[in-house]
Amino acid sequence: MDTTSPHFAYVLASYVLSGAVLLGLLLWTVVRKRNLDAEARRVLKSGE
Amino acid sequence: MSGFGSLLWRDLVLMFRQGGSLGAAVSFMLAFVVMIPLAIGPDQATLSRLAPGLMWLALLLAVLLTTERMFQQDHEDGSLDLLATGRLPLELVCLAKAAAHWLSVSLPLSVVAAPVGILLNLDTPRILPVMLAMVTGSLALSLLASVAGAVTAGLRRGGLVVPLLVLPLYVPVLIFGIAASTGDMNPSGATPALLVLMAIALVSLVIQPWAAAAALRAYFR
Amino acid sequence: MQTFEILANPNFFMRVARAILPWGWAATVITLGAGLYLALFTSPADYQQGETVRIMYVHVPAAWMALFIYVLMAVSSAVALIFRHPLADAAAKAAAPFGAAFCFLSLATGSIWGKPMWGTWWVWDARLTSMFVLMLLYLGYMAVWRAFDDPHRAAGLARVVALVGVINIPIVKFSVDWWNTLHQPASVVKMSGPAIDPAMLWPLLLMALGYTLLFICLHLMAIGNEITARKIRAARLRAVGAH
Amino acid sequence: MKLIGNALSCERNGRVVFSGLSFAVGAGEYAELRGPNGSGKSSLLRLLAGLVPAMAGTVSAEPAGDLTLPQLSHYIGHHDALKNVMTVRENIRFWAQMLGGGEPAEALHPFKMERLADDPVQLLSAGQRRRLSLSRLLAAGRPVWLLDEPMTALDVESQATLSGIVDKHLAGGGIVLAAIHGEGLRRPDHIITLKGAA
Repeated sequence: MDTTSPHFAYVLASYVLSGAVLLGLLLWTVVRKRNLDAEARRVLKSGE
Repeated sequence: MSGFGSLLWRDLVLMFRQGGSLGAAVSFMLAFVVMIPLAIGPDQATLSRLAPGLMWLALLLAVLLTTERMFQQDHEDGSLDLLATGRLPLELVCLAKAAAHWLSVSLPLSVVAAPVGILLNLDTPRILPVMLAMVTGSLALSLLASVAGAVTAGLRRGGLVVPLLVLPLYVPVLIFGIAASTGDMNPSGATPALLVLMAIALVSLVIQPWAAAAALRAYFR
Repeated sequence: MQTFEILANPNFFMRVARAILPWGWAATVITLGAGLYLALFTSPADYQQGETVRIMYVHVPAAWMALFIYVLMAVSSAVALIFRHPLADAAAKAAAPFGAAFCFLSLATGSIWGKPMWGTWWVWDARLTSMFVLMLLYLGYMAVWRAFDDPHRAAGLARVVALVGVINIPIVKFSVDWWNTLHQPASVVKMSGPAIDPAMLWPLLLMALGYTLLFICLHLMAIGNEITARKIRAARLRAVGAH
Repeated sequence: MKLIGNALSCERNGRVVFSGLSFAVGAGEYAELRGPNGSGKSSLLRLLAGLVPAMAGTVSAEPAGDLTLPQLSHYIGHHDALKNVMTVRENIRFWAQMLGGGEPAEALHPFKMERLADDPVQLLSAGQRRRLSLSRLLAAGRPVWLLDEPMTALDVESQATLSGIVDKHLAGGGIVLAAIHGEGLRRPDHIITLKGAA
């Protein structure tokens, strides 16, 4: 991969964007999982 | 008169007595057409080249406007609950309502649209082919719209969801509708596109009763 | 039918998911790592496009995933419709945001790829246009879920939307391709060249496998989230009902 | 004609409304549904009318003719299913046709709705609309009547009329299930009690 080619920026941009979006999905899922688990512990403990 | 006929008749009576749907759709079409030269300039050549496409867009969006009201009133006043216990299966109830919408909104609109196209300098030899294509596609427009109408029957703010549900379904109708309208441009003429339009209408005829009835059943819980 | 019952039981599902996930993530990282290495370093540049062909390795898998996930949503909606399993609804609902994200990625990378090749950011090429309509289908599906407060009603309607949508995809694909040939007799350059030579095929397959594994892991977690959210809602309802 | 439900259970947006409910109502018998608000009386009636799928258990009408239970039953819910721009006669004739033919003119007689026959429904009062909605019971001959709080918005005279047509229907071998608040239509042969949320 020669990084001097004029189009290198486009290749880099597409990979960075893909990485960012996929990472975003991961973070969104994990954060949601943590919040829901915490809330579940609170609601299910007091509820029962 | 069989259940299907009486439901169709009642819906037509309601549509004309309450007014609204057809009137609203036609006025929207006129408003839409007036905007176009204001937006893209009054140059006759451009307008006449774009006229078929723009008139099809006007037709699609006008029919889209009336989608929300197809099942909403019957859902709110409890008629749907009763129709579900009637002799006529729910699938045919949905078909009757789509047929009523077609006869009272889509069909008249598809006939009116081409002459209104004259405002966009639609050249006269093309008026009939455009009208023929629109009439052929109009049944599919009502059938597909009624599926979205059923999905949003119980939604106060259904207006936001309807375009998202209906427009992807209208993409094939639009593509072949315009191809059938501008038969003189492509080598094979208008007939193949017209035939595909009819095929789309038949596919919609198969999908609509099942899909709309399944959607309405979700509201009964 | 009995095995199906067990599979659909949420708690069993959570245990299975917890067992699979570590292996899943390991496989994902390995596959994506290898895929990226091959894609960026060892695979050859294209004689025509030069380096920009490497965008294909993120563009094509994303497009495949966008389509695969929508079909998966339709299949689980059909399962929910026929066997009435709430887990199938949760699976379809959980998959939608990922499908939409892959669809967006495919559009974005396609547009980035188009700039050097066609000189503009967006070209109404047949594939990109169909992908755009698929994006609308995703947004419509998610909008239906968001439009209702009662999840049972939303589930019943989302099933119909997914199934009608999946029927619409081939029809849209056919009509857009036909429309494309009508207006652009010979498309200037095919997206991925005449035939893919093996050196390019391996990174593409590895990246596709990596994306699939990534989706599976995310989807398992997302279904877990839906189940937890459902439990919380049920507990709240019971608390309200008890007074 | 016998209406049998065994081990019926029903849930409504995530909450089990009732479970393990069994009952049998024979021809000419009147069953009353009792229970606090939200205990599922309406859900049970809607379940029998085929509008709500049962989570478990079955309900059937013996002998099982070719018509399903929903097609054998009149469901009178809280909504009156009337169209304002159509006249009283048009509304009742429409429902007669849809629910399988009876004589619409005759249906208007018991609740003294004939003189309003040609007025659009939008001019009617709440009580008159309720009486027209109940007239549907006579617009089409259906053996099973599912009445959800039929007495609301009815004056004393109409309540008597309603009791009268229920008695006549039961005498003719029909079945009536009613969700009632306060005083009932008549002495029930069966009482189906629905406890509050489990």
